[in-house]
Amino acid sequence: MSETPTIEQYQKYIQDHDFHALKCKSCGAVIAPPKGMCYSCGGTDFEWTAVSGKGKLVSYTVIHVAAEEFQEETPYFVAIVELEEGTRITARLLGLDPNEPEKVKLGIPVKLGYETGKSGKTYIGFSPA
Amino acid sequence: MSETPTIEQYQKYIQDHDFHALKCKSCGAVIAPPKGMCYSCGGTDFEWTAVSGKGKLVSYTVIHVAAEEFQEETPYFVAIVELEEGTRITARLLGLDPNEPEKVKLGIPVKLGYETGKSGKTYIGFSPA
Amino acid sequence: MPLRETNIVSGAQTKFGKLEGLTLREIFAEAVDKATIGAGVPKEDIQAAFIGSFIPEMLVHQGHTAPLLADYAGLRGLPATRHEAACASGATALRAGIMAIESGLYDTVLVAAAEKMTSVSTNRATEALAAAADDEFESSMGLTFPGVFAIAAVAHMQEYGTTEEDMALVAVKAHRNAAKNPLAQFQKEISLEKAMTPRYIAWPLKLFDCSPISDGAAAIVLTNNERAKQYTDTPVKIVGTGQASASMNLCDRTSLTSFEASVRASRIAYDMAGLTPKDMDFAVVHDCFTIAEIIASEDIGFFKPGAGAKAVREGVTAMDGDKPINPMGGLKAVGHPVGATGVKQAVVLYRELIGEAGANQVPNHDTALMHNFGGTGATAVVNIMRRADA
Amino acid sequence: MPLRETNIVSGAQTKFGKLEGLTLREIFAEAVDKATIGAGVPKEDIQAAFIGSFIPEMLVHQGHTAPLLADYAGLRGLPATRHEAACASGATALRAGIMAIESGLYDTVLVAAAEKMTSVSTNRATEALAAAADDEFESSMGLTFPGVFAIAAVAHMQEYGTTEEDMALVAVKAHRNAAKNPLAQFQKEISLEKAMTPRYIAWPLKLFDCSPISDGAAAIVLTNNERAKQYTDTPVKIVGTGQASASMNLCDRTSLTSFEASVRASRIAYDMAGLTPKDMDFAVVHDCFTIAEIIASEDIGFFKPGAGAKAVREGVTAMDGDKPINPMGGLKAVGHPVGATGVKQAVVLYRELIGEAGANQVPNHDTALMHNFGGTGATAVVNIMRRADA
Ligand SMILES: [Zn+2]
Ligand SMILES: [Zn+2]
Repeated sequence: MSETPTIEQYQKYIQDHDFHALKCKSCGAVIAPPKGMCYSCGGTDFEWTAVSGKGKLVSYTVIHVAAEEFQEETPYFVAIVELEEGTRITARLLGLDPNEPEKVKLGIPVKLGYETGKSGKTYIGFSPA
Repeated sequence: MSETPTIEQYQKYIQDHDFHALKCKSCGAVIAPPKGMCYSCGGTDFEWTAVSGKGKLVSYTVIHVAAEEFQEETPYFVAIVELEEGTRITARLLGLDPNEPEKVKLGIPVKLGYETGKSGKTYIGFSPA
Repeated sequence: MPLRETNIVSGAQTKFGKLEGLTLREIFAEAVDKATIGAGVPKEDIQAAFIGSFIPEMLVHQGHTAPLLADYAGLRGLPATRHEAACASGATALRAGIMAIESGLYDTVLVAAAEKMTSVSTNRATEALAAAADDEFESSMGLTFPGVFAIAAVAHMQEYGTTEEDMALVAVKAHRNAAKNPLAQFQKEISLEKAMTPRYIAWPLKLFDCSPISDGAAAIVLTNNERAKQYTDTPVKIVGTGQASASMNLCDRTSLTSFEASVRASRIAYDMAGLTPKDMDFAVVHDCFTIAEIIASEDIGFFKPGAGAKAVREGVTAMDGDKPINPMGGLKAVGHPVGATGVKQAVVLYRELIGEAGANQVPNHDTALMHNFGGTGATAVVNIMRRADA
Repeated sequence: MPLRETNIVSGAQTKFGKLEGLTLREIFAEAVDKATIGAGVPKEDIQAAFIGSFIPEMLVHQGHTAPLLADYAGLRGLPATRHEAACASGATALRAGIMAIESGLYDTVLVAAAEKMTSVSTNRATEALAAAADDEFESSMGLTFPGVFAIAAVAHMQEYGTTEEDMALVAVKAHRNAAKNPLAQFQKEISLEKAMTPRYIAWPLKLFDCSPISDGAAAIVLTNNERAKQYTDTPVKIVGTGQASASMNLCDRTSLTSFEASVRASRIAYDMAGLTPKDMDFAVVHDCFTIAEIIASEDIGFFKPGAGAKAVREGVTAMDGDKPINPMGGLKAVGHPVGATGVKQAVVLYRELIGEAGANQVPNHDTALMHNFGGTGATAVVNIMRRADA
């Protein structure tokens, strides 16, 4: 059991600033966030894999009205990024001004980083590469 | 709308130490807690009615493990009481020792009162008549 | 093969909006009373109740809602089950009712749904709604419900040139239709300028792109062919039904400019009904956000991918257009008591199809489609309905 | 008329208990994998998923759970709906699956259920469970879930002379059976003395009268007659199903010593199956509390009102008795991940009926009954199952 990737460990890697994705043992597909079954081949055996951290910006928003826990952090970017390895993840956008969202261009290359919110929680983030 | 009995008003009556039940305008059945339809005749028109406050103890328990909000009040009695008017309600039991629950007898006459919990909320309660 | 046995014989909704001083069960009972005793269907004829509600646990601290609501509404003892699929809760309850009738297990059933949202703060409601997204991978990083649709909007704008003004025009149309609907939360037209007020909820979505927080309930009665005529001369048949899901995470979807579950659910419903988008006289779609109506109008095949905004601009989806969409005002202006919406959509179809939609009556009303979706499109339900005499 | 088309062709559960380090979706996927690929049913054959879960909103802050769970378990895109009826959530999902098959809309469906309870404190879990009672009129005055059953116990003791020791004997039997069940939360026998330890939860119910807080999931596959044989030589037919409700408030019930919804649901199921309690070889009943098993054994007609305690004392309900009840250990000792329980009960019936219950196998196993109820008896579901070759 202990080698099987779990969601708990996935989240812990992020908190430790050491992002890992799952890799399907059958077909090699890189998957994040975790799934119980590989979309590509139906496999259910996974292992951890590091990623290059390179990706491109697919889409994004700027949150102004949030759940209580996050209201203090507004406005903030949330984006979808496609990693070089093919999988897409939801993350914060870093190093850009949330008050000028229209200046952000889709498709720009981004690189993986981390941001610690006012709540003390660490999020994955991407900044322009 | 304002004369139609509402649950909000039912609860308010209790907070004001002025318990009222619903009375079916079609058949006269006394109903508490509120229902949208009379069990006896299917009527849906109700008005408020005062009750004598006399009843008898149908069954009870003593709560030791409660939701957080109530844990401080444990141990406390919760009972089902049948009012003289025929309807049964859930209420606290007052004036009895929750550490000696086996001494309480089912069927004893009880009379309506109120108790204010540590939370500041007022409950309907019944004590031996 | 079209569904054989399912008829709607009555449908009603409460007013939507802030229903001050009324609890969930009282609102629910009002809709049930209107759709049963108020419509000539005795409550004793109802054999089972299928109930939609999204998140009463967090909004009014109540689970196990089906027997509670059924009992309060005078349906004591019946099998009563709650169905939850976020904003599609109502339509999944409806599908359970359809299967109950088609299976022959029941002759006459109630499908009803309710939500009480205005008793908590906006932030708390936002938090409750966020439970419709993926808590581990979306909500936990502060992504909100409007935020997900904003991400889809940005992708749609980039790919097809849809503009903030196009979205605002959806809101203008919604308010125009709702202005004539006495059960709507907002009964006032708004100008394009007002709809464009830059009060961002999740950029580029502004206040007027978002459906409001509402209380409300709706109910319909379904019965089989044998019984339908005893309640009405104009039953409405549900001829096709489709449901599909998609990954909860938007990031796992193939496309951001189309909701794949909507496409799949509508294809299944059309196939079952043996009909095509051309056969639809109008549609009620899930416009929780203005962009959602534009995308839905494409996903259900009314317009080609990317052509939804143009259809709005040209008035094709207006009440007097070729393909009216949300003729009574949609979620945007009528209100969106989340779990109740799917059943309310069925009520709208029913009233329009039988020609009793009053000032909101569409001219052609033989056949129509409802599209309800849950959360950020992870659940979609499409039903196709037809007047029995059409 | 008995149900015609519904066959169970596989069934599996995870271990129940504190499943450390695993989230709701991971537990769910484990049960699904065991019941599909692990049992020779390809996931591609599954056409829809009916999912039970009671209160993930409060326990893991997640609503809209059906597509989330289905997607994680590799069932992407399928219609996936969540069914909620407190502790009967699992059985209401099962009934939705039954209607899906009987309606002919689907050939093969998955019914699965899961709950993750141990990630919150006991008080918080108590609060979540209290959402199964009436918030306005019961929970809001501090009545708890065990408290309601305690009130029923006091009435039963008064009316029929049932004793605290009788209740404790139910716990002793549960632990004795579970000791042989490797998937049980507690796999250790307990003495009568230990079961009588006066640690009151809600007097007169003590710690050992109560089912524990658990994590777990269960899944079964239903298919129609045409397809059943392609998966197994020994399908189990669901021949009767009944569901009923009662008022949520205990105070509104006619009787405190019997749960009227259980009586009504079992009567409907027996009538549909054309069978009587005498025809049942064993039963799995909802023993959330020891008194609940005693009352259920009367409500399903195995024993006369008031005779349930005597049956326990005399060993009639033991594994080697005339009418074994909860032969694998029940909720009490196997665990009670609330929403999952109803589906787990179906798994137990399936395994016992096909003779694959291992050390927990009952000797006679042609026909059996499952009884699942929700909250404090406001929902009850009874299903009667029979080996297809019996
Ligand atoms: Zn693979
Ligand atoms: Zn009356």
